[in-house]
Amino acid sequence: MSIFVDRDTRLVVQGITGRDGSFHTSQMMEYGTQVVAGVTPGKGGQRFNRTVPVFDTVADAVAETGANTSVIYVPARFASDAIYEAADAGIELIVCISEGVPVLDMTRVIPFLREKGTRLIGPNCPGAISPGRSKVGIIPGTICREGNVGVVSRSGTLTYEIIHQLSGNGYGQSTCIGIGGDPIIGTNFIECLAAFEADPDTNAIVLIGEIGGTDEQQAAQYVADHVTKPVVGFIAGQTAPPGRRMGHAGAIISGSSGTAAEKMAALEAAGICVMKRPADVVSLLKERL
Amino acid sequence: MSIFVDRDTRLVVQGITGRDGSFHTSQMMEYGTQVVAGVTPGKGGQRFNRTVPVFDTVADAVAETGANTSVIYVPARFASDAIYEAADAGIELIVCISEGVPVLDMTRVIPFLREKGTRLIGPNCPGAISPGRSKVGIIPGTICREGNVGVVSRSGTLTYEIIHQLSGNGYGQSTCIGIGGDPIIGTNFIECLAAFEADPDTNAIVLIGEIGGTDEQQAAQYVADHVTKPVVGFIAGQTAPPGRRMGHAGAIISGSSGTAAEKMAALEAAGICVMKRPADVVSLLKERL
Amino acid sequence: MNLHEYQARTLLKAAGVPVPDGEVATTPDEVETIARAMGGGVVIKAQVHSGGRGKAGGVKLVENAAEARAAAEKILGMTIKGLTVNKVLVAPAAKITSESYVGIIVDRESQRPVIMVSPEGGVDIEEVAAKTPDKIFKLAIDPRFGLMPYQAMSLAFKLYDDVKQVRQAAVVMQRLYQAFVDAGGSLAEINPLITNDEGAVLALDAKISVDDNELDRKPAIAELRDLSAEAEAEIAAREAGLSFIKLDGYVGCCVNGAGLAMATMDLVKYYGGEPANFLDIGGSSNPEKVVTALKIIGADSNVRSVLFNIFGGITRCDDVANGIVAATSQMSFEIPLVIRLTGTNEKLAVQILEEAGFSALNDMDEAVEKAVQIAKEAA
Amino acid sequence: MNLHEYQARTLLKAAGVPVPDGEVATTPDEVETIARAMGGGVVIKAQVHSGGRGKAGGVKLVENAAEARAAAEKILGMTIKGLTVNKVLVAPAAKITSESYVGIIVDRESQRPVIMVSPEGGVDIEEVAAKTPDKIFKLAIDPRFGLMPYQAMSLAFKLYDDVKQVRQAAVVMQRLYQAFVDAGGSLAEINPLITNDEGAVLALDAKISVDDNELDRKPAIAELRDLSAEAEAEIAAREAGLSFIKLDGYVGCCVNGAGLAMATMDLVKYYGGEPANFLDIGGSSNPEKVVTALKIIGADSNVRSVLFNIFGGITRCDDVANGIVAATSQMSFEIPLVIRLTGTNEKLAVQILEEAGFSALNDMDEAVEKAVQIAKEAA
Repeated sequence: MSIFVDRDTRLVVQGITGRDGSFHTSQMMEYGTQVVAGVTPGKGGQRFNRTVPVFDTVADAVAETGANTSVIYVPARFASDAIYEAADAGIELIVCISEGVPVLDMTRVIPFLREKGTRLIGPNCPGAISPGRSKVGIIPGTICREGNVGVVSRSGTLTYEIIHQLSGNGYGQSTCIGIGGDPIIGTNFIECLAAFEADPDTNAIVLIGEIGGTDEQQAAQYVADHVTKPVVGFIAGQTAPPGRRMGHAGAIISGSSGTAAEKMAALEAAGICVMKRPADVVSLLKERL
Repeated sequence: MSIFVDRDTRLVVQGITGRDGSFHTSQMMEYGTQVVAGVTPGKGGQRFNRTVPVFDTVADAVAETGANTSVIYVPARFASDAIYEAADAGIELIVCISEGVPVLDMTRVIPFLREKGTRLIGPNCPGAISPGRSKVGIIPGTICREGNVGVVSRSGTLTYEIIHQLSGNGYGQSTCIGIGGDPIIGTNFIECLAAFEADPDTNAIVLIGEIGGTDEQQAAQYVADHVTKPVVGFIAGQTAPPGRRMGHAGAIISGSSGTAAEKMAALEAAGICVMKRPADVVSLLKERL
Repeated sequence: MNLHEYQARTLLKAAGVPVPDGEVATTPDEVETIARAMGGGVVIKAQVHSGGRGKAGGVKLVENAAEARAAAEKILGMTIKGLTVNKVLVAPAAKITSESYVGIIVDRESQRPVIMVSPEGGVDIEEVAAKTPDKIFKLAIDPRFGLMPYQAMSLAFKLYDDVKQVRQAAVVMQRLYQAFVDAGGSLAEINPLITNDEGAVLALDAKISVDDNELDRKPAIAELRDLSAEAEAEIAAREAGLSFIKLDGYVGCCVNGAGLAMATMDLVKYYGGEPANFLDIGGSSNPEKVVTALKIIGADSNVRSVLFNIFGGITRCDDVANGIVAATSQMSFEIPLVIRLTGTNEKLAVQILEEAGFSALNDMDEAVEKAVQIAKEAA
Repeated sequence: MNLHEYQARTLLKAAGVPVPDGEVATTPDEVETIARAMGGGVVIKAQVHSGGRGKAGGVKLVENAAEARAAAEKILGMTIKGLTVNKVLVAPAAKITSESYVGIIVDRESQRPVIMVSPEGGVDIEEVAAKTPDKIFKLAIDPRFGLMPYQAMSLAFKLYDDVKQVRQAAVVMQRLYQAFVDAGGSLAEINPLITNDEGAVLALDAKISVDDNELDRKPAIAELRDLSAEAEAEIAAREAGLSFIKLDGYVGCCVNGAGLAMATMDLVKYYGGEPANFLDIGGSSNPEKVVTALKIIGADSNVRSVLFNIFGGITRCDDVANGIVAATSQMSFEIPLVIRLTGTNEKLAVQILEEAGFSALNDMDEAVEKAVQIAKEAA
C-alpha cells in the first residue's frame, strides 16, 4: 500500500493553466496519476492537454468528476482561498505546493480544515509520491523507486537527495512526503509517522528534519511511544548560526529548543538512528532492517 | 425532575453588582437558587450581600466555586463578550437575559458555542425556572408552582400570563423556559421539546410562539415526529400587520412563512391543540391529560 | 433603521463598490443645476423609506435639465405610502446592458448572514423568488471568515459569463458584505447591479437597513437617521424607549412585553374590537414612559378606550400606576381607561389607583372585554 | 522584515495605542531643536535593527537640549552589531511608575498568534522567561475571533491591580493585536508598557516584525523598509529572489533549496571546512539568479572556493549551468568552482559546462570534499 496518495487518488489541479500548474500536471499525468480535473476561474469548459476537463470552481470539478484530492499551484496570495475552496467542496486531501503563503493566513486556515475534517499537506512543500502508484506535487518521479521505506521531510531538494540515495542503493519507497518548511503546516511529522506505522507496506521510516521549532522533538517522543518500525533520522542546520533565518520560515531558532544538536539528541534518545550526512541513510537502514 | 436548571445548578452571575444583576441575584437567592459566585471586573475579592464571592473573571469563579451555569445581566453591547467568556471558562449552560444584543454578534457567538459544546438560552429572554428547585433569570417565582407541565416560550410577560393561568388552576410546572424573542438565539423550541419529552417529570408541554420566522412550524413538525406527550400551543400576533416589526426583532414577518394563521395551522396539523386566547390553556390541558 | 438610497450609496462607495455619480437635492432649482452639470439624460429618484417608488411615480427618467426640473417639481413634496418626499437623488441615466440582484440579510434558520444573487435584477426580488426560485442563488456566510473570494466568485459565475465581469462582481459582493458588517446591517442590497455598455459592473441602486441594536456603538451610522422621514409618534416613542406601531382600530393598548402586547391585541379582536396600536412599554418600569405612552395613544383621534395590561415582573405595577396618575393629572385625558395589573407590587398599585379615582382589574380577559365594550358604546 | 522603533510607534499610534510623543532626527542639530521644543529631559534612542541598544550605548537619557545634542553626536554614526546608526528617536523622558511587557508572536505549536504579558517589563523578556517563567502569562488567540475583551482583561489583571489601568491595558492589547494583524506581523511587542505618575498606561518602546510574505499585499508596510539599515549583499540577494546569509567561513555555497543548503553547509563542516554563507537560489531556475549569486559570494574576500550543489527538480540543471557560464564570462571570477549537478536536464548541463571548460560532479559528498580541499590548499 502507501499513505495519503495511491491508485484511488482522483486529483483536481487548482491553477492547472498556470506556468507551474501546467508543467507539473503534465509530469503527474506522465507518472500515471489520475488527474481528473483542473480549475481555473474563467476557463471552465476548456480541456487541459485535450483530455483533462477544466472547471471554474472546485465544487463544479468535484460534482462532475468525483475528485477526492487537490493540488494547489496558485500564487501564494491566493493559496489560502484555494485551500478553503477545496475543503469546502469536500476534497479529502489538499496538497499545497505554493511557497510564500502568509503565516497569518495559515492560522485561519487550520481551524477551518479541522472543522471540515480535511487533511492539508503543506504549504511550501513538494507534495507526496507513492512510487509506481500516484504522484501529487513536484517530487521528481525519476528518482523514486517502488519499495517499503516511508520518507517524511520538512525539506524539498534535501528530500530528493535522500530519496536518490535510497533508490540508488536498492531501497524503494512506499510513500515520500514533504510536509513543508513553513512555521504552520497542515500535516506534521507525527501524523505521517502514525500513517506509516499503520501501513502494511512500510517497513522502515526516514525522517528528515531541520532546525527551528520543536516538531522533531515531538516526533521523537511519538516514535518512542508508538512506532515499532525502525526509524532513521536526519537534521539539517548543524552549522546554522542561532537567531537567523535560513531561507524558509521553518528555520528560525526560537528560544533554546530548536537547535540541530538538541533535535539530534532527542531523536537518539527515542531510539532513532541519526545520520551524520545524507549518504549515511543507506548504511543505517541496512543496520536496522 | 426538570430540564436545564435544577438543584445541582451552581450559578455564577455575570454583572452581579449592576442594577439588574444585583436585584435579580437577591430574588434568585431568595427563591433558593445556589448562587455560588458573581463576576464584575475590578470587584474581585468583594462579596455580594456579604455571602456570594465576587471575581474579576468567570474563569476565576469557575476555578474557585465549581460554577456550572451562568446568567448574564450585563449591558447589551458587552453581552456577547460575556457569553464567550463563560463558554471559554467551561460553563455548561449560559442564560443571557440582556436585551438589545446586536444580531451580527450572535452570528459569531453561535459557532463558538457549538465548538465548545455549551448551551445558551437567550439572549433577550426571561431565563428558566424549575419551580421549587432553581430559578435562573427573571421569571417571577411567585407565579410558579411545582408540577408536571413544561412551558417553553419566545416571549416574556406573555409566558408569565400563561404560567399564572396554569398555577391558578392547579397545573404546576416542571420547568418554564423563555427562549428569547431575537432572530438568533442559542436554544430553540425543538431542543426544549426534546428535553421535555425525555424528562420523566414532564407530562404535558405548553408551547408559546409568535409571528416571525419559521421556528414554530419546525417545532410542530418535530412534535409530530418525536413528541409523545400532549402539547398545547399559542401564537401571539394574529392581528399584527404584515411587514412591520412588533417590538422585538423576533416579530418580523419574513416572506409568506411567518404569519400567525400559518403557524397555528402548522401546530394543528401536528396534532397540537391551539389556544384562541391565553386563558384557554387550562381547558385544553384538561382535555389532553 | 432604514437608510436612504443616497446614504447607502455613500457607504458602498466608501467601501470601494463602484457606484455611478449621483447627487442629492431638496429643491427643483438644485435638481436643474445638477442635471445641467451632468449633461444628457438623468434619473430623478424620490428618497423615502418605502418600496414601490417607481410605481408611485417617484422615479423619473428625463432627457435634459429642463425636464429634470419639471420632474423634480412633481416628485418633491409628493406622498408615497404616507411618507412625504423631501429629497431626491439625481444621477446620470446609465446605459444598462444587464440587471442583476445582490442582497445580504441575516437569516434566522442558518443563524448566519446569507447572500442572495439573481441574474433577474431591477425587479421585486420577492416576485422572482416566488415565480422562478431557480433563478435565486443563496449562500450562508460564516461570519468568522467573511465572504471568501472563492465564494463570491462562485456566485458571480451565476450572473455573468465574461470572467472579467465575474471578477468585478465578486469584488462588489465582498465589499458589500464588508459594508454590511461595518454598518451593523440587517439588510444590504444592490438592485440592480448593472453592467453598462463599457462592460463595467456598477451598483445602480442600494439599500441598507441597520440593526437598531448596533446604533449605540456606531455613532456615525446613528447620525444617518432622517427624522423627517419618520412618523412623529414613532420618533417620540423611540426616544422614550417604547415600541409603538399605529394601527387602524379604536382600542388603545399599553402593555409591557411584546408578546403580551400582541396577545392583548389579539384578545381585543377576539372580543369583537379593533386594536388602535401596538405599544410595548418595555421591561424596566419608569413612570415617565407611561406618561409618553398615554400622550402618544391620546393623540390618535380614533381611540375610544385605552387598555392597560401589565404583568408585573421586572416592571413594577406601582410604577405603572404612578405613571397613569401623573399622566392624567398633567394633561386632560378624556378617553376612558381600563386598567389590568397583576404581579410585582400589585396591591400597592391598586391602592395608588384607587386613591386617584381609578379602579383596576386583575383578569386579562375581563379587562379586554370591558375596554372593547366601552369603546363600542362610545362610537 | 523588521521595522524601526519609530515606525512601529507610528503604526501603534494609528491603531489607537497611547504612545508618548517622539520625533525622529538624523542630525545633532535636529535633535537639539526637537529637545528644546520638548523642554525638560529627553531620551535619545538609536534606530537600528538590533537588540541590546542600551548596552551598546545607543540609548541616552539627558537633562536638556545641549546634552541632547552631545548625546546625538555620539550616537549618530556609531555602529551597533555591525549596523550604522543613521537615525535617532527623541522622546520626552517619561515618569515611569511601573514597567510591563506585552508581546505577540505566531506560535508554531498552537498554530495561532500567542500573546504574552509579564509584569516584569523593560528588560530582556527571554531572561524573564528563563529565570521566572511563572511571571510570564500566555494566551493563544483564535484568529477567527481575534483577541476578545474578556481575554485582554484577564491578561491585564496579571499586570495591574487598579481596574482603571487594567481596562487601559486591555484596550492596548486589543489594539496591539489589531496592529499586528493589519501589518501582517510575525512579532509585535511593547516593552516596556509603562504606567506614568498620572496613572496612564503607555507604550514606551515598540517593536514590529513583518512576515515577508505579507509585503506583496501590504504596499504601505513594504514601503517602510529601510535599505540603509541592511547589509548590501542581503539587499542584492533579496532583490534577485535569493536567500542569503553571510557566515564566517571560506567555502562559498550555492544551493537550491533551504534544507539542502543547510545540509551542504553541514557537510562542509563534516569534511573539515567552514561554510562562508547560506545561499538558496530557490525553486524556479533563472540564469540571472546564478549571476547575482556568484557576484554576492565573490564579493566576500574570505571565500576560497565556491561549491554549487544543485538537485534538479523544478530547478533545471541546464539553467544553472548557463548561469555559471554567463556569470564567469561577464566578470573575472578568480575563485575556483566545484560544481555538483544531478536531476532534471543533468546531461545537458554537463555538456554546457564542459564546453565552457568546467567539469561537473554527480555525488554530493565528493563535491563537498573537493571544495573543502581546494579552499584549504588556497589558504
